[in-house]
Amino acid sequence: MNEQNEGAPHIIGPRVYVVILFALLAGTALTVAASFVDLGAWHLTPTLTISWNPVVALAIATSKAVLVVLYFMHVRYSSKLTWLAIVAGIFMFLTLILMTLSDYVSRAWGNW
Amino acid sequence: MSANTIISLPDQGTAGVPKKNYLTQENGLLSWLLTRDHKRIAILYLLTTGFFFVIGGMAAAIIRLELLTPTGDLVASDTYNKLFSIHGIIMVFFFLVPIAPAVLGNFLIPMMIGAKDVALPRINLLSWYLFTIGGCVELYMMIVGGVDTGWTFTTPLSTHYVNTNVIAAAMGIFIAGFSSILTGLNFIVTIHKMRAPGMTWFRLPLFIWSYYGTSIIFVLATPVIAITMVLIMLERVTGIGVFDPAKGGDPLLFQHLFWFYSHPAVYVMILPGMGIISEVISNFSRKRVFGYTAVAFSSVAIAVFSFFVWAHHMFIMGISTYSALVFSLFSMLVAIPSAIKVFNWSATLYKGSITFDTPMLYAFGFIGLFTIGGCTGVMLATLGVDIHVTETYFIVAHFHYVMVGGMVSAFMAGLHFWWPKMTGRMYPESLGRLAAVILFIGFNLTFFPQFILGYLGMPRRYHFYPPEFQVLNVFSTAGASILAIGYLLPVLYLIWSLKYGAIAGNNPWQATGLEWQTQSPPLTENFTVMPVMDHEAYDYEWLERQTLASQNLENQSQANQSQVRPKETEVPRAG
Amino acid sequence: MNHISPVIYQFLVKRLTDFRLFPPEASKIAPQMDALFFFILLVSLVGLTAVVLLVASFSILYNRQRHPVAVQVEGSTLLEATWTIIPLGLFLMMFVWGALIYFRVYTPPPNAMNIYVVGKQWMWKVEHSGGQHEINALHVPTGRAVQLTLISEDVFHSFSIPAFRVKREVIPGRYTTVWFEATTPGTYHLFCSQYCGTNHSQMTGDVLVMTPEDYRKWLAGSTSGASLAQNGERLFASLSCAACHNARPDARGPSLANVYGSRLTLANGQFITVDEAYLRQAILNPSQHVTQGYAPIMPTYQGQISEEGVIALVEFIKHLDSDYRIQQTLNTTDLPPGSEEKAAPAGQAPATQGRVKK
Amino acid sequence: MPDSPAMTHGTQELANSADPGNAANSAHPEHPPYLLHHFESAGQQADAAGFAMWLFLLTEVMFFSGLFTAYLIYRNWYYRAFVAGSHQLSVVWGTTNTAVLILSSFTMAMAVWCSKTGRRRELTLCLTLTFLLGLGFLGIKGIEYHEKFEKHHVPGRHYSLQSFLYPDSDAAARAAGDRPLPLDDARHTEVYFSLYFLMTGMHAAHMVIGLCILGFMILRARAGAYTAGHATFVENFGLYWHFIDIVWIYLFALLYLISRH
Repeated sequence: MNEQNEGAPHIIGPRVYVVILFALLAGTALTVAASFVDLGAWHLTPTLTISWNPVVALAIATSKAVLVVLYFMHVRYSSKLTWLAIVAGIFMFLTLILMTLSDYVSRAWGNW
Repeated sequence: MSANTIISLPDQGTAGVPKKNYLTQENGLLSWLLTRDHKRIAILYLLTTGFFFVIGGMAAAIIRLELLTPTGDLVASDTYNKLFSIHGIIMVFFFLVPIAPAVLGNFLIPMMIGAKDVALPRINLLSWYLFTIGGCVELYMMIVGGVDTGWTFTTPLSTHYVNTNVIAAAMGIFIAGFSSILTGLNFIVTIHKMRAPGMTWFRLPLFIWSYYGTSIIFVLATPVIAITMVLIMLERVTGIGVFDPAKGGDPLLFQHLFWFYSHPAVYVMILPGMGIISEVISNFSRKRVFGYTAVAFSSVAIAVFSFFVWAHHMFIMGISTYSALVFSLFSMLVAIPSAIKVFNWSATLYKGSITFDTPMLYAFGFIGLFTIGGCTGVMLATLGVDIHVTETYFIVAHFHYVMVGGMVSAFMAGLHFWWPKMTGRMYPESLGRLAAVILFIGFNLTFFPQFILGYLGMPRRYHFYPPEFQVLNVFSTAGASILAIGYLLPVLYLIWSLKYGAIAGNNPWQATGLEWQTQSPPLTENFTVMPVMDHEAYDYEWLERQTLASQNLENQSQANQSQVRPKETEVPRAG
Repeated sequence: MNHISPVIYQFLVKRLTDFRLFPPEASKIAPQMDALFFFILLVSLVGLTAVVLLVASFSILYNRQRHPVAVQVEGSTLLEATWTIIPLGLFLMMFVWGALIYFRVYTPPPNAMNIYVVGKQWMWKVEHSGGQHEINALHVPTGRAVQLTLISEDVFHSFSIPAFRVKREVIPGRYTTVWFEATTPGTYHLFCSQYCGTNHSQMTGDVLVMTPEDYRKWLAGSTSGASLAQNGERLFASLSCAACHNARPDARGPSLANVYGSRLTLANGQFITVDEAYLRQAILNPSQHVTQGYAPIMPTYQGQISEEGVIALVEFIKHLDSDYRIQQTLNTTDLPPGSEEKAAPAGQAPATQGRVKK
Repeated sequence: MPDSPAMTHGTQELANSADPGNAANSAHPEHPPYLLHHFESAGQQADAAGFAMWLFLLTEVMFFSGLFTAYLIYRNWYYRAFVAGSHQLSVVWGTTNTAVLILSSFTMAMAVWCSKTGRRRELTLCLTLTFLLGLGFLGIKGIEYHEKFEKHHVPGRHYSLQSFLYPDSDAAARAAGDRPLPLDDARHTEVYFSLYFLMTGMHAAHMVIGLCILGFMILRARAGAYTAGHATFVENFGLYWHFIDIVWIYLFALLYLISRH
């Protein structure tokens, strides 16, 4: 039951790290560049509009975070338990945010 | 290595508590303050939480005395508000939350899973220090004048309208919060990584399952109260406006963040109790818990679902009605695993062989009180009824039924059940039973009238109240004095038993858990030989077979003294 | 008896006379809520009895003397399913039933008469639209839906009338509403049930339910001179609101006639239905709620008008049904006192417009 | 630095489990000196420490999630104020800081690799570089904070609405082409700056704690503590450092880049 990945420790070498470093720097440049361009908005319904800029910014940030987690933090080669911990973290994070927002979004007093 | 190496018989014949045990291993104050032994840390927690219980209890006593009359005769309104705030803060954050996890969990989890210690012993000690420091900050807060926000710190009252020591109170909770986080983290790692060979997930005692659920809540919910307390402190100090409606902040956001922790925290206060009750009921009916898997999963289900229900504290507070629907539905769902547990405990008794020792009486009390608490919880989760009964004495009665009636009964059951393991001595049985009955009667007398008061509409935290509520309040106060005896009596006889109690032996209850297969009080390292789990949890037939086998072997070896004993039959005895 | 002990005497005689175990049902919703409560109570009692019976009978049948050796029973999926599904079904029933009542309590009917309540540490200020002010008291007639629009000036309070089974949090910075229809004349408790500071327990009052007849008399006898809407009109004029909201073709602000209840298109393309909460927000946070076609030039009035002032303005705008009235305010900055119809039945929404129009 | 006690000590424990000085004094070949008495094997010990670190990061996620929730709500309520507020931040400094932090994450990852492969000198170098980059990040943050302080953009009694009511008087607002905000909108910029200081402040507090531990680690690394086959501590600290990096990646996108077009 003890998930032991010590038997064959997967050591990621510097080459991977350098690639990831440049990917992250490129991502940073991209996200800054994207913020200076108006990417428009998606008028879903008359009351709900999704503008693309924050979506793109968050998407880039998330892919950067995923790279860091997978390679710098070695999660790609980690045990299932580590994955479970991460998934639990993301899940609770989203629970707090989304369930709180469920209140704010559906309040009928006009701030949204 | 066969399992019977870890078996030892109740050696009632041999006189005295084993000389070498975790209590006597080292001496001196420093050996306690710097200990990394989970059992000693449990004892430290027992002493500190006991101390805070006395403080919280005294506040409660003055509150109940004050409520004897409808006008504020005993204390001023200001003092009254400080009293119930202190009662709430101390009892919730410094008694109920740590009591079961930190005392019984620390003592038992490593032993139950067959480990020498928790995974991170130094962190364990650190969390006791954080808890104590947090408690000292609260004591400081009380000395310099107390706080009068209630334990819920409602904004903007707490941030802009009171001038009592909110910052100290919040700081104490913040620090103690990290104690909870580290305890929970430690337990999860221990349960995952430190189990003895053969101890698969479904051989774990149900105690461990419920503590696992508790730990999940500790780890995931407590950080949110930490940041909320930081926000409260900063809002008071620097005047940022995150919760201040005057600056555009939303005070309801505070409620969301606060209850995101504080509702799951309620399950922190009851889940461990459920684990204790599972052990006790199984042991005193000599039966495996009915529907082991269902009970195990219901613990985890309660822990997970508890995160989706927090806004049921805010149904009338102006949250969106649609959102209230969602939260009410989830609140209904979280009641189901609790119902499953209650029915399974009842069914465990079926065809058992039941004895009515003190822990069992407390367990019965727990089932009754918890069922009442749970049913009234369903009333509160029902959107319509909640409007009328929330913020009244109904809710006060409800959560006291769950947390005090439920959790404290369960804790007392656990304390009595494992007292022989902790100290090596038995408590006086008849006094124990008497105390259990007094507690049950006193509790119901105190809090049942409050249900009626609540439905009549008496709001909570009222210093003055309309005179027609006096009769019920007098009943409640009278009950509280009986309840106080129910608390005081065990304290006295448990202390008495430390010196004069009968010698318990290793396994006075003939229980199956690994913690009983070692000497009492245990050695610092818990087991002399690494235990191996080769049977299911609560396998009383296994225990009987082992007992018989050991007896036979003992007889044999007594018959032919000259023969060398086979290795497997070695019984680890006190050093 | 009196000579034995005054305390005991008082306790026995005085307290036991008004001792009760169940609150009066004085509103239309109260019996409905009690029905649900008793249903849950019944289910709970059945459940509790079942558990107690099981535990007690097993304790008797299978105690150590009678049943020395336990028989191991592993568990039963069928039983687990039973006691999962039956409670689930019952809980869902309670959920649906409760939700129906919840929506009923918090959705005022359109014809309800509106009473404003301002909570502050530690008193309730009640404002009837006829201009009647009350402190820590609320007069309502029987047989009429009464909508309360609640707001707090400082901290959270909670407006609770146990006899009506209604309660609503009173929040700073936002209107909340609750409604009821009283059925039985009498005096009932009014509590603040959310802890709000030192004198929380003295923030109480009386709800006086009167027959419509008595209520009309009370209204006539306790008016302060000007109705809420008229006070609002005065404020409207003195704040020079009509400088922009003057309904002229070149006006800088939108016309406010008949705006209440209409569906507005905002500058950001969203739609919004104009209610009291919106009107309040539009006065205090105007740039958040700019009407389409207008520039965000309206200054905020936050910190300049009290909550009562906002209520008066809201009430004025609510009852504004023609541009003529606004243009009048340009000329008359003050109204001659005593010119309004006293004792107009407050809250009768259609009728009040007549009042404003003189 | 509200969570400093737990943080420092929390990581300390993981440090100590790798600390040869405190280990059981067993000379048995199966018992390396760093193995604590209650573990059966070094693998179990490393596993437990690693898992504990991940759980700790989980609590950190929840710690920040409260702030992110607040951010999300107020950003939607007071979008214009948030835009105007974010225009007061310097994208140049922000981007530089992001790059600095990513670089420090890279050197930290390299440090873990050095520790695992037993390169003592390179490990010390990598840790020192990480330390310097972290210090650089805080320095830049300090410059930015100072600027806010000068312009009275720190929420509280001295908060000034000047830059938002009269953007022409403010270089940053002029550069972004801001139009004057109405008073009620302008007031809500205080909410933005409250969140800005809270979020970056919490992040900076984590950095400071991290730097303290890093300093301690550099000393121990020079003594060869982490290159003798037991890299758990460096690894776990690496996880913490990368987590800080991830938080910043989001903070940068959310606070600096709200609307630049």
